[in-house]
Amino acid sequence: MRINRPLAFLVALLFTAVVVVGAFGTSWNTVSELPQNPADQSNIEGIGMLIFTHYVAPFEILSIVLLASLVGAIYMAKGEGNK
Amino acid sequence: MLPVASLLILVPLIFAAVTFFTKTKDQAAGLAFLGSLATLGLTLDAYLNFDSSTAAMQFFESIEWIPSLGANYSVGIDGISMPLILLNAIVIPFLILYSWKEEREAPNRFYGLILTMQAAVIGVFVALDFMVFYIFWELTLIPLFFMVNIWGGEKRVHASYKFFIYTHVASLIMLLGIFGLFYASWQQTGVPTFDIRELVAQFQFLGSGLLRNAIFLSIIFGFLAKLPTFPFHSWLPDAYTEAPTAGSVLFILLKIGGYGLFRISLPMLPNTGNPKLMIMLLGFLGAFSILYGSLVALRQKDLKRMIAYSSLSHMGYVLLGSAGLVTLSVSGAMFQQFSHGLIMSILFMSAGVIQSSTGTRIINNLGGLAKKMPRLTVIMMIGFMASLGLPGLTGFIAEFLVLAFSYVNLPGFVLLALLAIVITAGYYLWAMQRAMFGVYNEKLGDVRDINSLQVFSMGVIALLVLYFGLNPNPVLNMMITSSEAIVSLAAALGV
Amino acid sequence: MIPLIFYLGLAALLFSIGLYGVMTHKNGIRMIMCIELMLNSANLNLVAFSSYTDTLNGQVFAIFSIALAAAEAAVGFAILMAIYRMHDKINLDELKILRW
Amino acid sequence: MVKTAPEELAFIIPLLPALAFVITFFFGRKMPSGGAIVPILAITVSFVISLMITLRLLANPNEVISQSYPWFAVLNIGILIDPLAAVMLSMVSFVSLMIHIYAVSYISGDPGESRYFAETALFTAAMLSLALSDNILQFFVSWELVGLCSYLLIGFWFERPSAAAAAKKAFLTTRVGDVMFLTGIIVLTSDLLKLAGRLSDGTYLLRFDEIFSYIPQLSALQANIFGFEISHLTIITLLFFGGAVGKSGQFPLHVWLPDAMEGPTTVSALIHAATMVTAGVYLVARTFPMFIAAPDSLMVVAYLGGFTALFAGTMGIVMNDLKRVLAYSTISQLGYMMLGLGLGSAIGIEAVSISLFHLINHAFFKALLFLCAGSVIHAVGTQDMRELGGLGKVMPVTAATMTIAALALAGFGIPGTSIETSGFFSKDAIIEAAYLFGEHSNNWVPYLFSIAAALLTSIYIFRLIFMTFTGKPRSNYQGHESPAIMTIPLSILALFALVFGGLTKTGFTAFLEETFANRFVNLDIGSLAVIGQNELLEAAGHEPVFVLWLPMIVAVAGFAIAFMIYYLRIIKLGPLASMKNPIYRLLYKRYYQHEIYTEFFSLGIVYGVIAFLLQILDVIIDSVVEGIGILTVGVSEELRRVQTGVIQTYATGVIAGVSLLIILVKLIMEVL
Repeated sequence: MRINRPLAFLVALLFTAVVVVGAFGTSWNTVSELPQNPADQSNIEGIGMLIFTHYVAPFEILSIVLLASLVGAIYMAKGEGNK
Repeated sequence: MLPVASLLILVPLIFAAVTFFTKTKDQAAGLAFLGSLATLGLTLDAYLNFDSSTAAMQFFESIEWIPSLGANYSVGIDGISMPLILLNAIVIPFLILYSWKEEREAPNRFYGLILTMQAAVIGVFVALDFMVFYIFWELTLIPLFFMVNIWGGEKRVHASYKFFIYTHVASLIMLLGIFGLFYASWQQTGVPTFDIRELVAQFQFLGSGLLRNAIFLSIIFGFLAKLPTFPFHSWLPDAYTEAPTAGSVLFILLKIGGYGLFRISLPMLPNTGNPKLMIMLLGFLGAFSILYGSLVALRQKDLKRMIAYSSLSHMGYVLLGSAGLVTLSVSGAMFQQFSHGLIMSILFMSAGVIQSSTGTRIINNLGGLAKKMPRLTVIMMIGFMASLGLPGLTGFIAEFLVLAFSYVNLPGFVLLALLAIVITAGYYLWAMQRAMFGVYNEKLGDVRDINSLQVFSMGVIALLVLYFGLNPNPVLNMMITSSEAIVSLAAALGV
Repeated sequence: MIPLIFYLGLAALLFSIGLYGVMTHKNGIRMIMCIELMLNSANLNLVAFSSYTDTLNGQVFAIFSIALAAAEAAVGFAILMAIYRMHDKINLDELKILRW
Repeated sequence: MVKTAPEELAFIIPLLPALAFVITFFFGRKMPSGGAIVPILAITVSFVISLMITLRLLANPNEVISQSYPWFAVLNIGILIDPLAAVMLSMVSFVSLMIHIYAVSYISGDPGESRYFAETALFTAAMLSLALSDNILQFFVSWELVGLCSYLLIGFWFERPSAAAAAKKAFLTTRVGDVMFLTGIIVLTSDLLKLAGRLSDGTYLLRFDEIFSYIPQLSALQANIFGFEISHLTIITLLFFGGAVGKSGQFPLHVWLPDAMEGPTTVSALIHAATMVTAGVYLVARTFPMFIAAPDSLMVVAYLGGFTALFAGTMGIVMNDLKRVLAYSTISQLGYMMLGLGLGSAIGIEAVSISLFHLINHAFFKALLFLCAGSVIHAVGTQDMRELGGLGKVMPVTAATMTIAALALAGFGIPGTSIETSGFFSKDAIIEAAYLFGEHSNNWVPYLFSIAAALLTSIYIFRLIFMTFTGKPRSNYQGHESPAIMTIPLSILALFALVFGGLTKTGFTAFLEETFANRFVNLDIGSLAVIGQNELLEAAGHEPVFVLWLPMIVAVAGFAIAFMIYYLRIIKLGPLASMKNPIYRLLYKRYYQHEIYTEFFSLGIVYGVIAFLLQILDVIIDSVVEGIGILTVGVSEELRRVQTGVIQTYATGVIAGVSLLIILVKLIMEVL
């Protein structure tokens, strides 16, 4: 089946329009001013705290997933011929 | 006291389940016969304890089922349902007796399905909750579908699918109407309920006339297709003709369309947006079905097909009488349902016998059967005469009540229907003359008369046709009581 | 200060570009690349909202999703490689073994 | 011995023959001569009771028997024996009894013997129930049942295709009339329902007294049909008369009656001469108060009756089949009876009595004629008059009785003396009434019809007599006189045909005029006639002498013509009576009614066109349904191709769908 590029372009454009219009049309409930901490510009510490406290279980699961995919990817990429 | 209404569903269902596991034909038929006898006993018990002087619901039971939706398992019997239950309970045992000696595959399933069908149809008749009603309503499709599909004639697969899909689609539209009614009433009262009587009573308070019309029409569409009536009848000739004899009789006993008309549609009718228009519509469909069915039957060459169209013609009386909206015309319509069940059972059984003994149903290929099958001829003659409305048999009472009292409101349509009476006589007598009278057609070989079980079963039904034709009161009185309640509702609204 | 909507617009644009790529390309590797693009536009959104609501959850999620994207890319490329080895093909629509 | 009042026995009259039917039907085959004895005994008892009741009524006409029991809904079954019913009951049971006795010999040896007696017993029961019904519905029920018996008995030899076809034709043709009758009842019912308003308990809607009490209101109801203002009463009575037309073989629904001769001759005598075919006359007589109160209805009755009398006579003179001649004669005489009733618009209640008088007399002599014909057929084996001849020597009793019957039919008698046959009194009474009517309203058409028909009557019946009994046999046959069991009923009937009219002439009329003035219904016919705009004659007119003599002269003239042509054979008909003569052909082909009714109308229009078109419509409807199915399958077959398996297409589709859906939802939200 041939791919209809103009149609794909149109659909992509349509989608963009929908999303952008939607994004513009929504009144986002955001903070009025970005928090500024001149002393420490980075928030790495905060992220690290979150990952290892609140999100520790997903983190651990993610590590297992990564490991599994790593093993799987290596196994498949290695192929059967190189046994 | 026994919970009769529930038992009427449960007993045939249990016997059906056991019948499925039997091994031989005699076991299956015997067990099924026992089950149907038990049902008949229960029905007679209910009938004898029935008070026909009140239109109120009797033998009422209700158990909470899905409280959040307001659906209950509630069943009961009144004057609309009692005669139809009686009809079912009476005919099924004789149907089983009639078909006992026939050879067929998988008799256990055959008889099991008959009983399942009985349970489902009685379930529809006793249900007082739309959920229960609809479940049994759809359950009736299954045994009939298999009846036609497994034991039917040549074009059985096509006929069974046509029947199934057609009436199922109609049922879905009806379901849509039921949901519409349910939600509209929920919005109105804030309490969800599926109770039939409650919802029907709520109907008048609902929103706009347009909405009420839509709900009414979509619900009645399911009933009209099941009844059936012109122009929603095209599943009927195929299904009736292709079904085995027992299947055809089960189709005849499937009186749920007309029942729904009386139970649900008629009380709603006066509250629709344009009641006059609806009455005209129903009256026209009824009267035209009568005429149409008889004229098309006139041209049929297949005996069973002819009877099928004649059945369509008879169903027109049910609709015409309902649209008449006079107490006696509505009771006439109810009586027509009852009488039609008995009469058509005889006719389909006769046609079945003719087919199995001569191998053909084409009227012109028959001839002179009266000589070889005198007993069949007598019974068939009673059936034919009853069907063409001979006084003294049930058909006349129903037709007279419908015609005479519908005339009060719908004179034009009644005159239209009257034209059909001569034509009805025409095709029956033509069939009688060609098939039974005249010189015996030697090509048919040696045919034997009906066996004694068949004589007994058909004879008893024929006697009932005669009995209720002479004395309709045992069932007619309760019908009059019930239809008075329906009509007084309409009269109160000045329709 | 850059308004939030700019980030969202950029993300939408990125996503659409990825989408267009997925819709037009047959080459498996290119498609995976385009999917990565779409994924990252989502990450962009996550981070943007996270910043503009003064919570860190979104950014943590972005990190998770980057990690998952890595896993997914690894597996995806591995599958493609296996397929390429078996069939000598990389055009996805020519692979019919799982189609009706 | 306890003396029971006759009214307590009244219900037995129809019940016993019905019981006899059941017994004979189930056990007749095991009894000698098909169980004939059972119905004979039953009918004898019925006859005795009827006679007792009649005699009691004669002594005191006010002692009508009226009993009603609820049947279903607001309708009832009941017994009403007033003078009209009493006369009818006695006649029916008597004639039926005679014919049953005769049939024992006639039908013996036939394999369907017991079936025959069962069916005639059922017929008698239904006919008796018809005669004594006290409401129009029971009347209709019995009316249909006698029709059923007629159907069964015409088709008694069902193996003969012609008999089966004739039976069907009889049922269907009368059914047309029956539907009109039913329509009349339906219109009446709904009118009464409207007039009565809410029904109180214990009223029986369709009882005759109830109906009659609403006559003025019914007459006041007007309907507009094609721009004509017509009283409901007129519509109802005309519809009733439509039923009578079918049952009593009046034009144009008379076509079944000659064909009905396919049945056994006894059946023709019982059903198609004496009893059932007179039911239509009885219906009009029974509802006479309605007819007289309805403008124009009686006029229609009179015209159609007179026309039928003449019309059937013309066909009677060319038929060669013994029984067909008699059949046409029956139609013609029924026409006289209808004419007599129709003259009620001038002579009032007297019309009922002269008409019924003719009905009773006709029953005797026509049953006799048929039984004699049966005797001939039984002996000879053919009924084609062209093959008969000279039977008078072989069958003297039959010949003598038949001649008596013929004289009665032709109405021989000398006015003013007592040398008169039954037919003379009744038929001449009708002709005289027609004269009075003509004088009264200056409308001589009925009179002319009746006189012309009298001439034809005389010609055809003596043609029959001469062709059958005189001259030389025209084919080889072995004739013999019938056994005593057949000739005894013949002789009894002959006696009645000869003297019944003379014996009862004055009493009969007076008796019947009491019908509508007793404790059951008490109507003033005169005032009803005013409602119907019918002017009644003040008193019986003084007819000129020639009016009294004219029928007799005409009858003698007819006799003379027949005598010259068929006995002396001095007038040769030759080409006149051949198919080349268009008039003869028209008559012989019976005015092409078969072609018009059966082939053109029934087969052509109804079966060929209307039913055919509807069948096509049925196929169309069915194709639409099947078409929807095929369409669904076809569309899904096409839609299946959307499932390409190319992931890029899916992606495009999904995204486009989502985008459009969002827009759609947004739009709907905006609108609502």
